Amino acid sequence: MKKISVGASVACLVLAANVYAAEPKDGGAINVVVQPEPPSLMIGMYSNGTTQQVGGNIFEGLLRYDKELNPHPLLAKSWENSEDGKTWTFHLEKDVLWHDGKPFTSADVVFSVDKMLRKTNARLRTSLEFVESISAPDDYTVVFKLNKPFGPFIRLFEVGTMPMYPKHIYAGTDYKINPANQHPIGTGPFKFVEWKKGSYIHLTKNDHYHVSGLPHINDLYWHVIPDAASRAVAFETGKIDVLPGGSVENFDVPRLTELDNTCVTTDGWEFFSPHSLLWLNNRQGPMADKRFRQAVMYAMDREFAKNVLWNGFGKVANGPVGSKTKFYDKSLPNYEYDPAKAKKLLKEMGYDGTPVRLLPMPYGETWQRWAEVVKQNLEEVGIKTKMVSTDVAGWNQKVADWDYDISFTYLYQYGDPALGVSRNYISSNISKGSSWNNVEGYENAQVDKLFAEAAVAFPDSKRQELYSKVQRQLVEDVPVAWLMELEFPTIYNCKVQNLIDSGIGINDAFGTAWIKQ
Amino acid sequence: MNIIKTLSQNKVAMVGFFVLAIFCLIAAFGPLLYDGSPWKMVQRPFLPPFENSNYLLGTDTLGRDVLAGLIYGTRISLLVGLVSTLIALLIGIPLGAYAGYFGGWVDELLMRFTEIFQTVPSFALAIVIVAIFEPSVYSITSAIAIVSWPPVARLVRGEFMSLRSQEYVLAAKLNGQTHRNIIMREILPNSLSPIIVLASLMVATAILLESSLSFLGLGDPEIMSWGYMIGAAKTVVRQAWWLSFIPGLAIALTVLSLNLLGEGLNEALNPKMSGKREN
Amino acid sequence: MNLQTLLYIGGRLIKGVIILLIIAVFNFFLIRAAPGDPAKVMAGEAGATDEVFLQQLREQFGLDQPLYYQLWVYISNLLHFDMGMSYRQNIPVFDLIMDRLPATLLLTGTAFLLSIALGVLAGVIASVNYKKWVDSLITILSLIFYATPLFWLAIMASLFFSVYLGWLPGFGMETVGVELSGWDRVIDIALHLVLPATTLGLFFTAVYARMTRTSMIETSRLDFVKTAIAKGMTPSRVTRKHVLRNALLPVITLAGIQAGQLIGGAVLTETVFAWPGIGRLMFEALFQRDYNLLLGVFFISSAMVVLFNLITDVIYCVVDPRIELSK
Amino acid sequence: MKPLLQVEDLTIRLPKGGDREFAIQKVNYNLMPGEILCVVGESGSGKSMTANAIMGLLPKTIQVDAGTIIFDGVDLASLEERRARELRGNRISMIFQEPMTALNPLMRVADQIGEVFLIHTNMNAKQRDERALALLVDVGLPDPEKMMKAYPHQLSGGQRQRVMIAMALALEPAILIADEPTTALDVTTQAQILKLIKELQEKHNTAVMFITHDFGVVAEIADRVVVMEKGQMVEIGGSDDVLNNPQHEYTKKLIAAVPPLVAPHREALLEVTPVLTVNNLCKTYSTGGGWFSKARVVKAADDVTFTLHRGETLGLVGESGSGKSTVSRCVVRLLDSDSGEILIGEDAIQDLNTAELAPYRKRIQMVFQDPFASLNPRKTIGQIIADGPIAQGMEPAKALAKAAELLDLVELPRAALDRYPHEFSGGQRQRVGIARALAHDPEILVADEAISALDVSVQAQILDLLDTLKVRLNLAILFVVHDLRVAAQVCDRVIVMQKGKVVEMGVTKTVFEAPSHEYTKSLIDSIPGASWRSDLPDHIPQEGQPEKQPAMSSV
Repeated sequence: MKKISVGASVACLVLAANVYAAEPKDGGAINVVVQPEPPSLMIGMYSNGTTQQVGGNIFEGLLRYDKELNPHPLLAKSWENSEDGKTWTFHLEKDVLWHDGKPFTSADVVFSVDKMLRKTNARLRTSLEFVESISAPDDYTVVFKLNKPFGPFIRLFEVGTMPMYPKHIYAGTDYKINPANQHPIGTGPFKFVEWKKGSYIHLTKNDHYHVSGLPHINDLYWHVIPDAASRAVAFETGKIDVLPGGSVENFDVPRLTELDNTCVTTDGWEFFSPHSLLWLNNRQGPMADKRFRQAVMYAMDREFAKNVLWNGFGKVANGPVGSKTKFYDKSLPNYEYDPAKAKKLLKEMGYDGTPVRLLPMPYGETWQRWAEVVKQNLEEVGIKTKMVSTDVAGWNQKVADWDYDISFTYLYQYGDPALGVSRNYISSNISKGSSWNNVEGYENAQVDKLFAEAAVAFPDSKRQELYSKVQRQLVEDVPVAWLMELEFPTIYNCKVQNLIDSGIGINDAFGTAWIKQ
Repeated sequence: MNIIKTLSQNKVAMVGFFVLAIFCLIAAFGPLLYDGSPWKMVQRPFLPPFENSNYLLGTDTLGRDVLAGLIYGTRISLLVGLVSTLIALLIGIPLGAYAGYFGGWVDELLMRFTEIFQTVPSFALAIVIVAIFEPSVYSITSAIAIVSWPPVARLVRGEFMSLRSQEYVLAAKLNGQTHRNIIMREILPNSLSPIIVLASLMVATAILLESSLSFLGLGDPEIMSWGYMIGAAKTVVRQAWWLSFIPGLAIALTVLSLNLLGEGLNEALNPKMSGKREN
Repeated sequence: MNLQTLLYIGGRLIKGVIILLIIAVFNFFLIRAAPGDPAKVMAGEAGATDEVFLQQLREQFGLDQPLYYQLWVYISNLLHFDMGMSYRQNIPVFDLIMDRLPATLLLTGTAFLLSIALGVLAGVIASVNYKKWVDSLITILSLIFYATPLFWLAIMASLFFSVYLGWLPGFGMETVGVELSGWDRVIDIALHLVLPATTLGLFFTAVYARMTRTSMIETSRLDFVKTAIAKGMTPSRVTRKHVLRNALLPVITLAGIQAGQLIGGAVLTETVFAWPGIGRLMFEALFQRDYNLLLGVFFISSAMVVLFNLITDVIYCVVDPRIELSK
Repeated sequence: MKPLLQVEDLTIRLPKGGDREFAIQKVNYNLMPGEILCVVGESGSGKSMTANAIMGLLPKTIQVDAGTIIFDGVDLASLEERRARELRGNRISMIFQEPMTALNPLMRVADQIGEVFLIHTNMNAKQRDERALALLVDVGLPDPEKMMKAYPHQLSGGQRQRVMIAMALALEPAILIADEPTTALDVTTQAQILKLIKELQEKHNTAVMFITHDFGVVAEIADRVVVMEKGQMVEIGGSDDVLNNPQHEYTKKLIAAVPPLVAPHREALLEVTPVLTVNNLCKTYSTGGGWFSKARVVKAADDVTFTLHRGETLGLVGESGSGKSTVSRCVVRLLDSDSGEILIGEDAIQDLNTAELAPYRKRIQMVFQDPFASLNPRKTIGQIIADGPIAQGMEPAKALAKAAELLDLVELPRAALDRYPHEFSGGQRQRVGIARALAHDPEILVADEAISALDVSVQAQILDLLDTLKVRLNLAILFVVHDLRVAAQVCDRVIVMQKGKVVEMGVTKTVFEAPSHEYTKSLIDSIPGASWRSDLPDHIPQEGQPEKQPAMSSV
């Protein structure tokens, strides 16, 4: 047996994150915007962005991940993997208490992963198929046995993916309607106080937090402010200290960042590295033709979009895997903005001017504007485009039922192609009714094969090779039109120190943050 | 009582009339005379007004010509306003006429029906309708019409109730005129003036409604409208106030002039300025 | 109040309930006509999903049942004052609404009273100075406020007073984070109330001003005003004692109609000022296809309208002895 | 004795664009203490102008141009507003024509009377109520305590007028101005009010300026008379002189136009062919009646039976609420009767539906009361007249030709054909109304108060016209009327109705000379100036020269 990694303590991680910073001070309250108001704080049950943001400070996973996505200890103080990569053993922190005072043990882990999450977390369910058994030899040890050496397994322990639930509260109940969902109990640095619907969520310091000296903050308020302009106003008037990424319209970002005593960072999204793309419905119309799909790539001025709509944040995507995600291949070719080439391709394929419907993403101004830009781009190379307008509900419906031609979307990559990328291209993942699988209907046996092998290949060098192959193939076929690797700048009052120190940013930020008086 | 004459003597109303006329001309011929699509990105974003002579009113968040947008917007705003009002009248007048003329259970029935539409909060209803049938000029127009016909029905009903017992109507009955004739030729022409007044105000309200809907993001994405422009600019109002100011001004002007005209009509049509009130 | 009056009110209430039920059915179908399956919306929000998950949700919401059955369930629940559970938040709709209703009532109520007071005052002043410059000023002003889009006014107001001047809070209903109680809290809320209430109120102020003016001018031409003058009264007394009271009758009617509409009509204001009211609740429910919640909000606000209409009639008959409620 | 009020060379200018320059011009008269001065004139004669000037009721647009109104040595015309107010309702007070609208509907009677004291005295609430109560007793209102708390709408017209009088006399003014105070009242009520005014006037020795258009009333109460015509004062004098020996042409014409209260002898019809028979007609109205309240029921027609013969004029007289109009409207099937039968010739029409009724519509037609409301303002006279025949299937061209002839018949210029109603005066419109009715060549004409909205001189002309037409076309006329003077002149037989019942029916002369029913008696006794002009024989007014050609402004 050899240890693959031994966890330093979280405290070390903190220090590592800001050696330059002054000595942390305790006390104070931080006001954060939460937009939109989450349906629930039950992270892992609801994977809405804002559920993660708030819930991530109440609940915890076994591990944390830094900005390079390396695992660090949290509820598990150390772990090891067997030679064949099939057995993972985790050693839990002792004397960790739930917010209700009950001790946290391996039983909770087994229950959470094996019982509750299998039922409630659809995304994790697919990954858990590699897990043969979960056992707890003693109160502070948990052993996962895999049927294959599933490469990305070590990245499953982030709080949003695999949060720990208190067994003594959920065991034997209907998880979805358990009253505790309204008053969540976790092990995290903050305890739930109250949720004034439509107004704010109030969390307070967990005095018995298992990491000594943390958290520094006394109170945490998440404000619901539905109107983007008002959110900006709130920040300017000092009512709000932190604007999580995407909570103000991009058009406001430059102005806000120029305000004095205002800090901005794009860190804290590495784990998700949101990848925006256009779903091209490969099944029907011109989109069925590879040349058309390539033409779309050439027709779009993605630099313009990046500069005008995203204030230069982010990076034009040139393939299925984000540059911050593992196994990204730098050597991929890129589709430059080249209308002439697009026109040529269209001519070749003999595009007859059949109009295509463009479905924008109903997530606010920026996306609407972006759709308008793309529409304009496409029309300029002669692709007749009709903008379909719709709300979140309609959008999900249309995409899930494949009732679209071109549709905006963006997908999280969860640090590893096997977790966040393959799901969007493998033919086994074509199933009507979900808006987050291979909805473009791209089928390529070779791609399927490559992804399948890569997921369980061992060690990483082998995986890299396979993933490079599949990336090339996809870039050639253009099953979807990749737009940008999005970066959501987090804007905050500079008095807030050490805000972002993990790969999931805001989602578990406040345990380590502190306020400079 | 020559309406045109009385009206033309009312300066305020005339101002309204001319402003409106100008907007109508823009709506009719603007797009033909002014080339340039309102969607094309022509200049750097956020170009302020009166800086570049080619784009007099500056450019929007994507560098699109605001003036072009304004011109195309005029067309759609007026169109939505007029058409929806027209539809509302087409629903409201017959209903009100029948209810008021026949009275009795017909009245009871029709008025209960109207009451239902008056009970549901109208703006909320409009929002739901548009959202449900997906934002498009059609859904927006019909939604506005659906929420704005009840006042018409009530007004017309009231008029008919008071007019049906007028002696010239009785005379028509004695002449053996058909109900249809009496409604169409005896009563309706005499109840037109308050309807005209109401209609002019309804167009104004409709334009406001349209902009409110677009502001909430329920506009037709294929069409450049004033409401859309404000909605799109609301997030950048801080750094580019003119983007929401200009279309906002356009709306206010149109609505204002419509109201002035309405007031004028009201005074011209019923000199005792008998402010007709619904129910 | 005599028995007949009570009976009348009873009758009106019964009628109201019937109307409300019809509306409930109407809304039920209207909303079901919307594309977008609530299960899918929630699934969508919940990131990756699969059929199993969707099916779970559908069963949970009873969406797997045939439509007529769903309607039946809904209506029968409604008759037991049960509006069902919110799909998205797993909380009884009624609680959610009651959570938000006070805020809305506070906002709209204030705006309402404000607008009546100001509007009537302005209207009276205008009518007293009929065709003088004051009159024209008030008329023009009210026309302008009547013409400016409400949301636009709201944005401008919050920009100016909250950002540039920093006089008033620009969003929310109370300062969060600081625990206030007693008068401090009242004052705090009052401060938050100023901007939304005024912007919402201004529009209606304009409406009432115009209405009152017209009504005053008409009334002042009636015979009994002559009588009053012939008694040798001062013009001001004539206006106060004789013209005003009679002129207010139509205003009351209008006010009644709007009092009802205000409840559901504050969506714009609530959105711009982040006011936690039911207008916004409805808006959110709509986009989340939270059928039960949406229906609930509609039902409540419609009920409000019915209620307010009734109240208006009662007030009307109190003010005007000629009206007997039984008619 | 020195006059209480002196009107000297009073001239009041009308705003530009009026139909004449002055409302009144160079009016001179005095009002003596304790006298009743009647100011008589037709509508638009400016008879109320002086009064309004005194009370400060002139519209802002109309101002006193020249002349003075001297009262106690001060000129009311130029008196500053504040001082004038002290006089109003105190030394000089006024009552108006419309008791229905002259009281504030939202104020209790007591308060409205009390207000007078509140303004002019410093009585406390209690004293005010006591005085108010006393006044209500004075004006002879039943159950005064209850009246105090009553709202105007709970009072009858006569009672309201009494309240007005109480209010006016509250401070025992030197002058009481009464502007047509009885015009809107029924004849019996009118008699009572006139009596009341006279009593009180004598009791308090008040000077009364009584404005009216009705010479009957003048004859009843006037000491002296001023006659106004188009803003000019044409005659002034003691009532006897003016009434029985008028000097000015206009006065003569007016007086001549007043129908004498004696029914002329009329030849009985040679052969009697019933054209309209009404048997046991009943009609009840139920007002109110919501879900829970029960409706109140009014019997508007209670077992009414009569027959109308060809060539005959049958008068249907009674006060408002007597049901005469209801009967007339049932007869033409504008209202559906509850029971009883209505026969035109031999055919019962009460149950026919619209289609079946059509042929009978031609045979029975109606002339309406209000010349302004009875013509569709949006149609030309031609259309109005021709519509009927067209609806009955005559082709338009022919119908229009016929309309032209009818205009001749009613003595209107053919030019009127494509003019609109608002271009004509009341009398002319009524002619059009008649032409419309005749367009069907009916056998029966129902005239529903056809002349009561017109000035006396015009009345006379319309009555003439009807009479001529009756003879020429051998019509049967059912003449619904409240004015017994008129009834006496034009009717062969009269039916007297009260509360829906027929109380008396018979040959006009008999009914008027020897009324058998109490109610009939009281009606006849109530006619103002009954004694005056009761001796002129068979004098049917003829002098009234036809009205001048269509004035281009609506009168």
